[in-house]
Amino acid sequence: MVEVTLWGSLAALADNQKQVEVEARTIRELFRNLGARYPGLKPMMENDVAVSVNGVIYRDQWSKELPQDAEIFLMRRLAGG
Amino acid sequence: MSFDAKFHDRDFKSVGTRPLRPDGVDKVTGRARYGADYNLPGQLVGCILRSPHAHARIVRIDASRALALKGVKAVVTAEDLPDLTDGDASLYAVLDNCMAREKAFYDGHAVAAVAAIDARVARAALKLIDVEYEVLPHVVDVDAAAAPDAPLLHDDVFTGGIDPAPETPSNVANRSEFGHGDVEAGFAQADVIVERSYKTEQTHQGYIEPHACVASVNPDGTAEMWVCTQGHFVFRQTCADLLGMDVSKLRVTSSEIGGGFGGKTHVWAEPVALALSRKAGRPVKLVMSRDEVFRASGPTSATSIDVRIGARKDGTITAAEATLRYSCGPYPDMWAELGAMTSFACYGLENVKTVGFEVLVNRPKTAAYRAPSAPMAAFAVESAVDELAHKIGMDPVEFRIKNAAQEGSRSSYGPVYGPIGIGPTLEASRTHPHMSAPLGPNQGRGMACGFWFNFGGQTCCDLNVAADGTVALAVGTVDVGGARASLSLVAAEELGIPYEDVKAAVADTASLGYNDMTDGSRGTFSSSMAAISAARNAIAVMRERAAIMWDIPVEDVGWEDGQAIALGDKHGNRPPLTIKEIAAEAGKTGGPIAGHSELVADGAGVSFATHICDVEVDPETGATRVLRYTVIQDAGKAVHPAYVEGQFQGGAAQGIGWALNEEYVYGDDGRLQNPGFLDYRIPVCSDLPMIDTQILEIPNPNHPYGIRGVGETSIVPPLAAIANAVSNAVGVRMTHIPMSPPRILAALEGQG
Amino acid sequence: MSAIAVSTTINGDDVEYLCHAEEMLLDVLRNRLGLTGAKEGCGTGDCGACSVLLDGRLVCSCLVLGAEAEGANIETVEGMAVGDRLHPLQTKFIEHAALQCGVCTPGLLIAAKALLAQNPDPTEEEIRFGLAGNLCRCTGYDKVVRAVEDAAREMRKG
Amino acid sequence: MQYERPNSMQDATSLLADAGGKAFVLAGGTDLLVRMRGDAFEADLVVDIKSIDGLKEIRESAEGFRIGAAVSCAELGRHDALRGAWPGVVEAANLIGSAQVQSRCTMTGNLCNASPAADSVPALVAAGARAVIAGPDGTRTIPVEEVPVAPGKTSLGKAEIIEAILLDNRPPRSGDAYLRFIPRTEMDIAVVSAGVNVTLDEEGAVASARVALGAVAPTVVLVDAAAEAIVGTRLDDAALDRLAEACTAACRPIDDKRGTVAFRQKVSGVLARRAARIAYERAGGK
Repeated sequence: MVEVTLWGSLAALADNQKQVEVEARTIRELFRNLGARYPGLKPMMENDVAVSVNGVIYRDQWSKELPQDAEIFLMRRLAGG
Repeated sequence: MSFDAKFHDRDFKSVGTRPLRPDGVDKVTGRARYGADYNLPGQLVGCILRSPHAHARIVRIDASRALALKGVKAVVTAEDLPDLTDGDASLYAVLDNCMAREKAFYDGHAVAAVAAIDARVARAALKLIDVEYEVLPHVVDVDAAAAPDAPLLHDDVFTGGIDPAPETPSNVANRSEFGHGDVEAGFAQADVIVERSYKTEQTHQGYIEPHACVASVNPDGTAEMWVCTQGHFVFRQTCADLLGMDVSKLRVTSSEIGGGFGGKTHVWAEPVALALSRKAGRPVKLVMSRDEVFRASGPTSATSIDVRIGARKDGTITAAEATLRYSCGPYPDMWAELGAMTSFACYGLENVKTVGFEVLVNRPKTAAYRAPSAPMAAFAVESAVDELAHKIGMDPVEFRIKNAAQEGSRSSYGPVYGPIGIGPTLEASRTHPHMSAPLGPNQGRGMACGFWFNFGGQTCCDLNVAADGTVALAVGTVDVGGARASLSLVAAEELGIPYEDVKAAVADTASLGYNDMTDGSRGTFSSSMAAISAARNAIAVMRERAAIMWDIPVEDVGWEDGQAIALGDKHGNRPPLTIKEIAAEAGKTGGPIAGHSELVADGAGVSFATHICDVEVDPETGATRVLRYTVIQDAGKAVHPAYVEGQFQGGAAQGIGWALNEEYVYGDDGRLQNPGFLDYRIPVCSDLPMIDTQILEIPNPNHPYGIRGVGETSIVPPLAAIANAVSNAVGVRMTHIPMSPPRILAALEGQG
Repeated sequence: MSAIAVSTTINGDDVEYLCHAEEMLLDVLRNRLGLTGAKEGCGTGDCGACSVLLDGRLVCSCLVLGAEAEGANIETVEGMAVGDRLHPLQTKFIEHAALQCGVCTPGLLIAAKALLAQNPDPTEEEIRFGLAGNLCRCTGYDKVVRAVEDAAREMRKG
Repeated sequence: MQYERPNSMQDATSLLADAGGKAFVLAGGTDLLVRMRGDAFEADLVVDIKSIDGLKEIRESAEGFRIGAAVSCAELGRHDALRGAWPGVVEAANLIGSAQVQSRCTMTGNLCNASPAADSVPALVAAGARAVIAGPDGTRTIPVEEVPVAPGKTSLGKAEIIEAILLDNRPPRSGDAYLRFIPRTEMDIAVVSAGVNVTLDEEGAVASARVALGAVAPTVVLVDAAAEAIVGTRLDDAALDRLAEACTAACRPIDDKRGTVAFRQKVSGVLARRAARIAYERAGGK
């Protein structure tokens, strides 16, 4: 079980839940289980989100393992110049 | 093969030196080919017809007169780019931006395009396309657009991120919020509070090369495109999606790119060129004019930002709050959200809250511009921070050092920081000679900090060892500013061979796996990681080949300084096998030698900079001259320091232009008044001083060499650094960017 | 509408071309003669990327009619190097990392050559004003100015 | 479009007289060719005057200087005698555009483009320059301030061409100066500008003066009140204050993308004051 903060505008897509507990060992599982619970988040998680795990931001590495005590933020994927 | 991306300290031989770039001679002799420098046999010239109205319903388009003109081969409208986006709102926005469908949303919005035998005929044909518009009320100002009575761009956009969901449509597309702690409780503890509102005008990336492409679609569904882009793989995907093509049948080659700064991360004319080629059955070359570049591509957001910061007399910030309204152009996006994330990222704060509002306006679709959204937020926050320091009587550097985020601080956008460089850049500014240099009358010094995320992403590269032991490195990230030199250095370093023996090139989309764009300061960070991985894979192959040549187990073969060595005592005193010797035998030991890699380069690590600036203001005219400028930034590890300095200097120069003169000026009719380099005033050579740089190297723990992205952060501090310098020079606090002479003079007279 | 026949010298070679009356020299060089070193950055004389020498004078080729070049002597970036020997400005631009994207570089090199022909020992300020007609968006001009200073030094040594 | 490059002024004016559609004179082309790129612009005939005898010459005589219409501004800057006599005019002409533009642009073209912000025109007006106009019926000479009548419009007839600008020789103790305000250091159009021309008496007081302002009205403004404010003075602060006030009062500017009414009003006085000081010093005043 990991605790995830839904950040920025994402909470609005998840019944305004800012903190949720999810059973997940990897980013892929996190997305799968979050999507099942909050279908509104699903399209977002295809391409438009990034995950911060203990301060390091992951955009694509869905196999990244999530330490169970990790601090995890789900945020909008960033644009760059 | 798993790749260990962790940083390991080492003594570098190649990395950190300043060799000549591999594409240098091509670029000084005029041989380098940019977007418009390519031609195909039988090619037509494409031109785009653009809306003269800021907001209008397209009632009818009649191209029959244009099609009747001799030499015209095709006309396309939105009908030729049907909606294949399948509910993907952001892709639909790209489609609608490339070719207006029901409404033209801004002056310059494409409504039709023509392909003809030459530019003269194409331009004449544009005048023969009859478009009937129903002109609608428009709004271009970000605050006016957010007002409840503003003309609506869309009647189906309701502000997101608000509970309960609103029932009336609005130009405010979304609300986002970040922060932690209790800001009101924090303000209650403050001895001094600064509260101000700021505005920044819309600017353009201002790359010197206009968008250009040559598209060639064959009747069998295969296609090629030559284009100036920051990401040819992304362009391929987007164009294939929009045109319903098989992705791998569209081969995209990135030309040399004449500047991008985020503006060439988005498609504009490329899908149109493909549609024209598909319809005409011939290659089509489409090159934007400068006027089109300004009217229809790339600008950043105009913003309106309220900031409130409180501190105790001892200099501790107790609470900080910002409300940010960013213009998005006609389509919902996340520019304010980015601004809200970056606002207070330099500081370790107990109580912080930022709220972003995305605002739709009748201006071109906002595009990424170097550290997108961060410079405006930094302008507002760093101006307020400076004012607060003055109010409590503390040196602005000391005040910032006292409040700077550190390893373990919770960032204002959420996560807890690892090792970061804000403190060291501030410490370096404190002792920099610039800080203590004398100032004359009407002169002032300002400083400011800046933050940007940086990111990595999908990356792929190939490293091929030729028969003579030289190495060709094929990368998939477009080289926007010297990356081929840096990546050659990294490959040479890892292989243990001289830089001169490596030549890096950017491969086309048919020759390499998918690569994300060169954006987010990721080019050198990500592709160097891929190059290291590919080199390690090639070394593994070469160790196997050496084992065959020596007829010993591969476990007994090591790799050192570009040669295979036999490990241990049992193989006698064999002289090492050099890469040249191994390569020469490749055909007899198993075939060509190559190292491949595909990876997701994550862990780019955040980036910080501190800038110091001296200005002189003419109190009678409001003219500001930048006298001295210093950039201090953390690079993790500077691979090719000359090009790292170049990034620092270039970002600072763009920031100086933004701070002082650059802005989109709209008339009451909603039309852009200054779509050219005459009146959109980017800095010229005589406007600037030398720009001093100081590179700090705090290794990124998530890169084998400790490399961080360096491309973007340098544009973040200048707006505030210059505003603070102006304030110190003549005593007026400037809250509106650009600080053009009329604005400064008005402020001086106003206080007067 | 008939085309105009023009005879010129370009980079020392006799060149003849046909152009339309309203066609700019830049378009002639790029589209008719394959000399794509000069770039179009603005088409209005504001960026200098299309700089060439016309009878020894620095001009924006986007603001010269192709027809005006009758009998003229034109020098472009393609003619700066002599054989395989780069011009000192070209060498110094590479050495000083005075280019990033490089699209403004051909124009800057031509403008710098014109400047040094008039003033072999310019001050930093003279270089900055001499190159003010050439926009560069990548470098902030710092390394460009240093490269020109260094090239001037070398050229004075002869 | 037809391109012609006549060798004589007579041929040139005939071409213009016979032209059926829209005809334009081309010298440096730095304004005309920019306009030609615009979608709305159409030309049937362009007459290039650079091959006409004498038009690329600066002739010096007992009366003064005759500057051919096709003389580039860069050449003006290289003419020592002209620069010595009329430094303000030459520096104004040399402020137009970049080195690239300088190689091509001409003062006559700057005048005929009829922009209120033209850099050389306030200096020429202050200098009392005259324009020699050739036409089918011979030549006539008029003060330069009578050439532009509105933004983009001149008083020239259909087949008329300015062939030269005349600048008189200077009496002793004379000086002129031109200053403009631009947001950058180069490459901009003047937001406001001022040209001042003075001749001093033997005691060093201003005997006569002309003050002209650019970019503050539809055409360049000759401000008599500003000149009167400094005549008889040695440019003491009070005189300069009156000069600046007169300039500010003479402005009829607009708000546009380059500046505001308030800015132009204020800065016209600032520039006139600074230009007057330079002109005065050049005239030998102390």
